[in-house]
Amino acid sequence: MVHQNLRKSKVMGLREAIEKFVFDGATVSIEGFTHAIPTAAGHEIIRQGFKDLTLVRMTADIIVDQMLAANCISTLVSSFVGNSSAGSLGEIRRRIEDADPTKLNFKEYSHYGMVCRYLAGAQKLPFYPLKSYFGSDLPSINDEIRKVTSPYPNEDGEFEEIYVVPPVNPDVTIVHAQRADQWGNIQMWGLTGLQAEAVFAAEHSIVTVEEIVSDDLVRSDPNRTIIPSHAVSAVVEVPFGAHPSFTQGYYDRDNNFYRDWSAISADKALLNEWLQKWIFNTTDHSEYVALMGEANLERLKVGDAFSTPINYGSRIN
Amino acid sequence: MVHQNLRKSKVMGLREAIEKFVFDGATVSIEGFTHAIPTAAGHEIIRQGFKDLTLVRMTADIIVDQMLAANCISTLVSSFVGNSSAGSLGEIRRRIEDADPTKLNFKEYSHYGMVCRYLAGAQKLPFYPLKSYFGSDLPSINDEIRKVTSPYPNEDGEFEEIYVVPPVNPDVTIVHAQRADQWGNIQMWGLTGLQAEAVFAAEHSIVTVEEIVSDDLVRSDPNRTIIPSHAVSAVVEVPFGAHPSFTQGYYDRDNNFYRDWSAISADKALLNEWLQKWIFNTTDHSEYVALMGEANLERLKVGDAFSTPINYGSRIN
Amino acid sequence: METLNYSIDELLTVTAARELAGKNVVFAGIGLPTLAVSLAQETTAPNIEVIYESGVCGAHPSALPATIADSVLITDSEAVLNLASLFGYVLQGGRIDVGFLGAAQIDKYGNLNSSVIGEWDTPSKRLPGSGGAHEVLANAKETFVIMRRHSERSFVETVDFITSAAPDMARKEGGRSKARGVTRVFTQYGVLAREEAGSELQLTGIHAGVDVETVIKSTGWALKVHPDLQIIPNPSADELDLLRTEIDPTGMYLRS
Amino acid sequence: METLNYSIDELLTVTAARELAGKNVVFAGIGLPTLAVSLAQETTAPNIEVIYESGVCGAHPSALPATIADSVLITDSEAVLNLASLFGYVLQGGRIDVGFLGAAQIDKYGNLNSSVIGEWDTPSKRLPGSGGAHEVLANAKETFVIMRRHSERSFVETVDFITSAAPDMARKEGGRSKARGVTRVFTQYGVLAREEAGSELQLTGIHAGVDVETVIKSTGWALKVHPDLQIIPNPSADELDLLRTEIDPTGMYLRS
Repeated sequence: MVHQNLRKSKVMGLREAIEKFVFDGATVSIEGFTHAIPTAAGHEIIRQGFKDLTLVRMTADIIVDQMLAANCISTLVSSFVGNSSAGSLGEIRRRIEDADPTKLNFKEYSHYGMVCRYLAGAQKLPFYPLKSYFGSDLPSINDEIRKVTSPYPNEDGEFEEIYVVPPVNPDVTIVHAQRADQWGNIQMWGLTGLQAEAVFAAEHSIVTVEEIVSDDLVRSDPNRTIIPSHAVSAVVEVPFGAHPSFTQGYYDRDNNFYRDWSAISADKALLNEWLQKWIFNTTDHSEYVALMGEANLERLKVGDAFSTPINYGSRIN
Repeated sequence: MVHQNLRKSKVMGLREAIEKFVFDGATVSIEGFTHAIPTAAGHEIIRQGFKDLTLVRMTADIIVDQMLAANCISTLVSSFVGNSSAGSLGEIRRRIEDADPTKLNFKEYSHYGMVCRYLAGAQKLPFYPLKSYFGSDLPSINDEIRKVTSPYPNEDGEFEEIYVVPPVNPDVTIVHAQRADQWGNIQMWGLTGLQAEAVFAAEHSIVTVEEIVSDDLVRSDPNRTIIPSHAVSAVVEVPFGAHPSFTQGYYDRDNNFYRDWSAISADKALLNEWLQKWIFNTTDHSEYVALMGEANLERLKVGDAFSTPINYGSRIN
Repeated sequence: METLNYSIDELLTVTAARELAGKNVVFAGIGLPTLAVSLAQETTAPNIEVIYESGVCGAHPSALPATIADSVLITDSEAVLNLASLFGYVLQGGRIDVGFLGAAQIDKYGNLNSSVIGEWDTPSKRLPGSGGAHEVLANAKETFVIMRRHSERSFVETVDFITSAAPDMARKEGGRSKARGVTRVFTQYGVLAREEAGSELQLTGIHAGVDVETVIKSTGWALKVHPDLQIIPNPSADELDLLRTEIDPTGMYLRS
Repeated sequence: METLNYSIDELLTVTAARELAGKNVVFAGIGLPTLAVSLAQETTAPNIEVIYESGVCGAHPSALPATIADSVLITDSEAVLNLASLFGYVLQGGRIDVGFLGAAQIDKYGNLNSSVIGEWDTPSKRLPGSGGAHEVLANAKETFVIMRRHSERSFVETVDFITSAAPDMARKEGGRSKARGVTRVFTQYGVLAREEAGSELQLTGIHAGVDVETVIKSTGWALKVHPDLQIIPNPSADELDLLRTEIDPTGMYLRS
């Protein structure tokens, strides 16, 4: 139809998208809860040398350690600072334990506190209530965690207090998914985390995907779309864009890489060598993937396990 | 595996499920936002003659008009009282406009106010904030709509007020879906409304489905499960259980029925005849469906529009 | 040049479609709003993503929908959201450019009544109530209202019940809505408009052959007429052709 | 009868699995908790629906998962929830019977520290932090803790930082958690237990050959010994066989 031809595509290159929506001092959310972490986008931020970012990420893992080492981040907002079960993060620990080279400004929450900050942000609420934090030391080290009193009496007739967290509204949120159409309808399966909330909370959003696919493929299964076109600023095709994390149905998690990172990040020299070789000496993620080599890509391959089609139905009467 | 054999099935008959979880004076939520309305379950409540129910339902439509006419309901909590675009509801209007036969106790909200009541209920929160109601007359006729003050200053440095609604925690929530496995993992597509929130908010839940399917079918697509087993008390196979509303991919909406209802419900005698013929004179929903007749079922048939399978992947290394 | 025949509904649809020029995210109801959006997509606003209260985003129905939840709106659509996301992230999140609403009563600031005629607890007529209308007016950047019968009974000095509050009214109570509220009202006589909350709806356009006095007499408040009142151009042959042959070929909503 | 050889990890897993008897909804971590749940499903608790923080409900992995988000946990599972639903509806909604946690430090009331050793702003060692641990302890009906190294450094009078607060502590501040908090702690020496919040964790069971004095010396608070202290029955041949041949055949977690 006519308007399909005139409608604006949201497809961009990664360099262009990062250039356009990230800026020094910006609040940037990079989400993906152990699944589909948009590592390639983080690397492009390092390549372009952005500074003084406030990075918002529930699980501050390898990509955060790398962006810290590259001096992109001045403030970290997070609820977990660790290399999953595989070890620890050298750069983050040096900055927190030894202020080496400088002290990290760290706003610490619990996981659900972070989820609620995104929920408040997506719903444009001034705060979001949660039943956490009573008795914990977290409110004593984070004055953004506050209380309100319920206007409804509880079963004992008391107007009880509850903790709340403030909204987070990133200047840009970056997430990764399996596929999208050219209009930016994002389809994802497996662990969907809080990607939708992080995108809706943001002023702009960049979504990297394994594949840009046809309108027909997306529209054959509209319930698979977790983020609709209107919430997406740029959609970028970046195969293997989540390595060393995984993309369900496309490639598996590179557990060797996670294990190796503890040793690399423990040694500043090794860490800088790594940044040089894998990020600064590559012009884009396709060169990073080439550098990984066939054997590694082969090792991360997954087999098939297809969903059974469901019927949306069509009008015949 | 061993435990699969010992695990308890949640499959029940509709009569048994309604008997077990509904009781006089109970707060009952019947949800389904124009799609997949659990009509058959509502009819079974009428057959069993439960009284003084507080019925919670966003769109109070034909099923509510029928349950009111059968004197099951003493209080209605809703945000829309109308027969969609097809006309009006005689019984509800008589009770509100003329207190005929008695005045209906009506707690009125807007749609999002109802959604937020379910969100608070599902999250066991004392209240849920929303940006609605300023300037509206709704708070003046519903004292459950109250305000709290944000503990965070806004851009003008003010601690602004925001309206909140209280949680709703039904004794039982009833919804309808396309399919489930015997453990009560509920799979749904098309409009999913707030079925999950309504179920999680409730003490018990009954889910009627078009089909009980194999574990393998459900597990071939876990993202299709909108309500996990542990939140479901009973799962009941009830083909055409949503008529006159529709079930995406199974049968279409019976627009004739909606149109006819305005005239039927406008006349008490006709309405009572209808209840007699379709509910009291049928022992269960299969007899109701038989009464509909082949021609009607044929009229509501839909064609095929299958989703394209997606790959969840399997470990090969 | 020959004059074309068209119905009031065709006239309203064409007028609304023209006002959608350049809009991107539109929250539509069934009937004329859906037709106006379809016409705009073909003419003035190719980027429109149409959103329905039921949760459908980017609908591409194979037939005209009978309700906002019609199965044809879901099949072949771009996305389906649950209600918590639709109302919380899309509507309250401020993503809607234009919302379409109807109402039983409207006042000069665009406060809308869709709840009751008379007192709320003893109404002479009970209407459906808010549904999502309250949230649309409170959160959409601006709201278009279609009133097919412009009369003193529907265009009133004071509505019987404020179901959906104009931002003007919300701010008086301390609300901080950034919405512009009702900016356009389409009637059989023409268009009432305002650009921002705080100002009155004025008569800015009339359809060919309409007498301004008739419009004023049919309005329950002292209707102001905009200094450069426009005569709205008649539907063009192209617009009518798209409506009749492509958008509503069976005349489901546009009986001539 | 011949005495069987088994590792500490096998002993801990078997002991935990027995304590899961009759439970239905269990929130598990990777490693021993996952193995304990699998063993319980085969023996004492066939109805267990295992839930992971990543959002997986009813996992049926084709291989032992390396992380709580391992792709093998998703494929062939019964449901996958997003984090707002998992934390909001399932955890805070009070649907979890038993949550499994670990920690760097625990006190006699089951307050847990997984944040820092030393002061929060100048720690001698920065640990990962809460993750979802705070919410598990606050919302699960009860919480089981696995501490593979029972020592004065981990079983302390006062934790350096309360990451996850015992309901005892939460109520002092006005919290109204209905959770029972930590009810079982599994260590290489035996089991510390309590039934309700408000009481101290006591030594209720020791593994065969363990000297009570050793346990008391290895605990940083004056550990109370339960009047009828039990000697925990050794893992049975069946339990070990299930672990070694069916549940962890490659010895991924249970290196003997």
